[in-house]
Amino acid sequence: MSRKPHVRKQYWNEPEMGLWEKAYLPEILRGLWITGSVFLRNMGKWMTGRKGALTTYYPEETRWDYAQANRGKHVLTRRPDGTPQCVACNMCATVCPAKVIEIEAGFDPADAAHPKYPVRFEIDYSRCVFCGLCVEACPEDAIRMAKEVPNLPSGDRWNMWLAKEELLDWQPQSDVAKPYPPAPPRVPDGERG
Amino acid sequence: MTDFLANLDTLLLWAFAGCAFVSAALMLVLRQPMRVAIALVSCMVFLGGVYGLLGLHFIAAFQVLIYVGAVMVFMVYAIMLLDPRDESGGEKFSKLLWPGIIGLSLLAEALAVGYWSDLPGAPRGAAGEPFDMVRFSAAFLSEYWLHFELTSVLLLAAVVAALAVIKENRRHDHG
Amino acid sequence: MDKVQMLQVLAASLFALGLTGVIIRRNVLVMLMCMELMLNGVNLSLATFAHTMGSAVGAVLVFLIFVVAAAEIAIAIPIVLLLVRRKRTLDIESYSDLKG
Amino acid sequence: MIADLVISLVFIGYAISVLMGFGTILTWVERKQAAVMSDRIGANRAYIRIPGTQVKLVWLGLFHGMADGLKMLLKEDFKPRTYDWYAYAVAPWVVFTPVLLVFAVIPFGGSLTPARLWEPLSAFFGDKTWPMQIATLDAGILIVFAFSGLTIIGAMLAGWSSSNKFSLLGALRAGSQMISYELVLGLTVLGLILVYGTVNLDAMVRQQSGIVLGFLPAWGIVYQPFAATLFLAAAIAENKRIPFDLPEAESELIAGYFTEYSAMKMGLFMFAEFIEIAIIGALFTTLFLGGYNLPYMSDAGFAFPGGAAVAMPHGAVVVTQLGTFLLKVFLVCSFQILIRWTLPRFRYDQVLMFAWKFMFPLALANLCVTAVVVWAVRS
Repeated sequence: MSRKPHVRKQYWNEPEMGLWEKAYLPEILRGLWITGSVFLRNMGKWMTGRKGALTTYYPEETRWDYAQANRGKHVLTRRPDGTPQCVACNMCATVCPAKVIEIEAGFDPADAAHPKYPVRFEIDYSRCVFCGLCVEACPEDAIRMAKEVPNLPSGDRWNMWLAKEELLDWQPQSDVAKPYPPAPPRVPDGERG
Repeated sequence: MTDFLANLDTLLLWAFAGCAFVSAALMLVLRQPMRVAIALVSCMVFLGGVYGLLGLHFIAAFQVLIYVGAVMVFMVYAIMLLDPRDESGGEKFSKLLWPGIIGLSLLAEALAVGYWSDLPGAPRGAAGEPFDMVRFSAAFLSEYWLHFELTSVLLLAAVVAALAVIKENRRHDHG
Repeated sequence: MDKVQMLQVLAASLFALGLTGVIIRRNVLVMLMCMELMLNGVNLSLATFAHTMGSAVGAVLVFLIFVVAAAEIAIAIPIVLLLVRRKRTLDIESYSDLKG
Repeated sequence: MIADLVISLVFIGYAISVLMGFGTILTWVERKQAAVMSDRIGANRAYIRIPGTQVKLVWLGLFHGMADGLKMLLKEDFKPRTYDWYAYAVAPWVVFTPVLLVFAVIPFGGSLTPARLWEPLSAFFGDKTWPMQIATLDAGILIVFAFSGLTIIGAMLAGWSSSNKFSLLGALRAGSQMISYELVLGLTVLGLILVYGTVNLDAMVRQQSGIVLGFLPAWGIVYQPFAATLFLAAAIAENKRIPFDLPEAESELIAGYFTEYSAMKMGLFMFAEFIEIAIIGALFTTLFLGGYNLPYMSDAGFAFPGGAAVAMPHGAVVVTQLGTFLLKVFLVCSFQILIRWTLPRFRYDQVLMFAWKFMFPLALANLCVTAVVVWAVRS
């Protein structure tokens, strides 16, 4: 039972410590000086009524500088007449890795161009992973992600289900990405050949 | 109330002494070494309390410091490392159980009776004043310097011997 | 019973209990602990006398015993480790190689 | 006799409430200070609502300590299938109790004469004066070391009885680390004992009340700045906090020797750790920062070097001394937390190497130099 004595591995970038670092105390004092001065600076800010922190006091206070590309919350886009652009094809629900989208389709015979529409469109934000795959999958550009975050903090987990009404808060009047043709004139059923 | 307070020292002394005795007795009957160690630790702490009540505060402090803080920690280490759980199936007592118990109860009785009858009860007059740390240390280093030196030599010898034994251990490891 | 007498009886009984433990227990570590108990009994007796007589002799001896105990344990534990390494047991009765 | 008992009970009540208060507040201070140091806001959600109204008392989240305690009390007390349930149950108390007991020998104020505090009290207390300390023992500082020895046993029992490899490793580490650093701690204090010529903490504090060199307060840190640094480092290591928190290093050992503990048993370990921060603060204050002494202040009031003097009544002196002590302790605690959030963790071999090859010789050298200087000055 012979054991090799333990030899610590030598790395190519082994740090070289000078006498100053080896004496421990000066370097420790330098570190303490850095953290202590940050502490005193922030403390001074708090004492004089300013905010001594970079973070936000979240639900009451949200950041204003979210990045443009931030995937914060979903919005359902609308047509100029106010109806949702979604055609209830279920592609977003299919591609969703967390399976949080629930769509119930309805049939509207009056709208000949888009007879299928969502009766119910709900997202469970307690499980959503904010991956944005639903936006990629949508053929109609009906779902997008805005940079603002949803107002989720709550004492009740059912408040984390957002329904169609809350999601439909974005109505483009003129969207260069998708010029809308004027809606076709409505024709009564009997007059169609 | 005043009566009770005047006797509080004595009451506590008796309580500590009783607890120390009980823990010492438990050491004989407990099976697991770790519980024996706990019993011994509590016995030592109670004895420390007894010393404290006698006014020998520094002896009490050293009792807990050396016995519990050093000796028993070492003992607990050994118990932890040796993992003596394998002996749970074995017998707790050796073959000498009955002779040991009978002989030693006789010894204890003889000692107790001896102390009971012969010992002078109260402290002898003025000599019974409690002595403090300063007086003790001065005496230790001036009058009893030989003991002091012997103690340090003994400690040195112990350190050397322990190192020798550990070296023996190492040799077995690698050999 | 006077308090000094009581303490002396306690000291004697601690010593006796320790001795009993050394004789009747089989586990080496428990035997070592019982030896510590014997030393404790002696300590108590010495400390009581130091208290009664008001002299430093008893206390000096108590200190000597503290050191002896520390030294003893520092040597005894490595020896026990050596023994256990050989026989893989703490049972004292398996260490009877020298018996005729 | 009964007056003694009453005074003792008052002191004990004060000491326990101070320690418990520190233990509770420090859990919040630690989080809040860490947050301020790293540009965050920190714990601020716990509140108490005044019953019947919608008024919520948030007070910067000061109630987080209470919320923590309540949570620990109400959690499930999970028991692992352990080999030795007795050691498992008794270990938290073996860790917790000695930490509280240490405060008994620390003087937290000067002397108290109830008769001078309020006239009618003299009917009961007479003219007696009590030092503000629970137990005035001639062993003093030795008691502190004795009790920290008990804490080692508790930590090792906890780790061993949990039947968990991580706990066992943590216990081994805790045991060797605490023994090593207790030695250094003792050696650093020896120099101070040489300077003051006593081990009685109250006498030590009384000797720190004067002025040296005309302007410096005669605090221990002036006589022994080196020992003060070593003492603080060794004490933090003794308390197993960052940068010496190897026994409970989360990234390698989960929580070390109290991995298997839950609910209030785990709470006792945490509470003991936080109270020990306060105890270290109190010890450091007592040994090196002059205890309850303010510069230029005596039992009669302030006497500034220019000749100006401010006489103070006894009550004001007592309150000032108590407040001074608490403030100093709090500052030292805050400094320990500053250290905890600044320095990275050592490697385990480095911890022991640091104790035996770096701090131990330094403490020994400090002791020798002190002894020579004291001998030269005295003779």
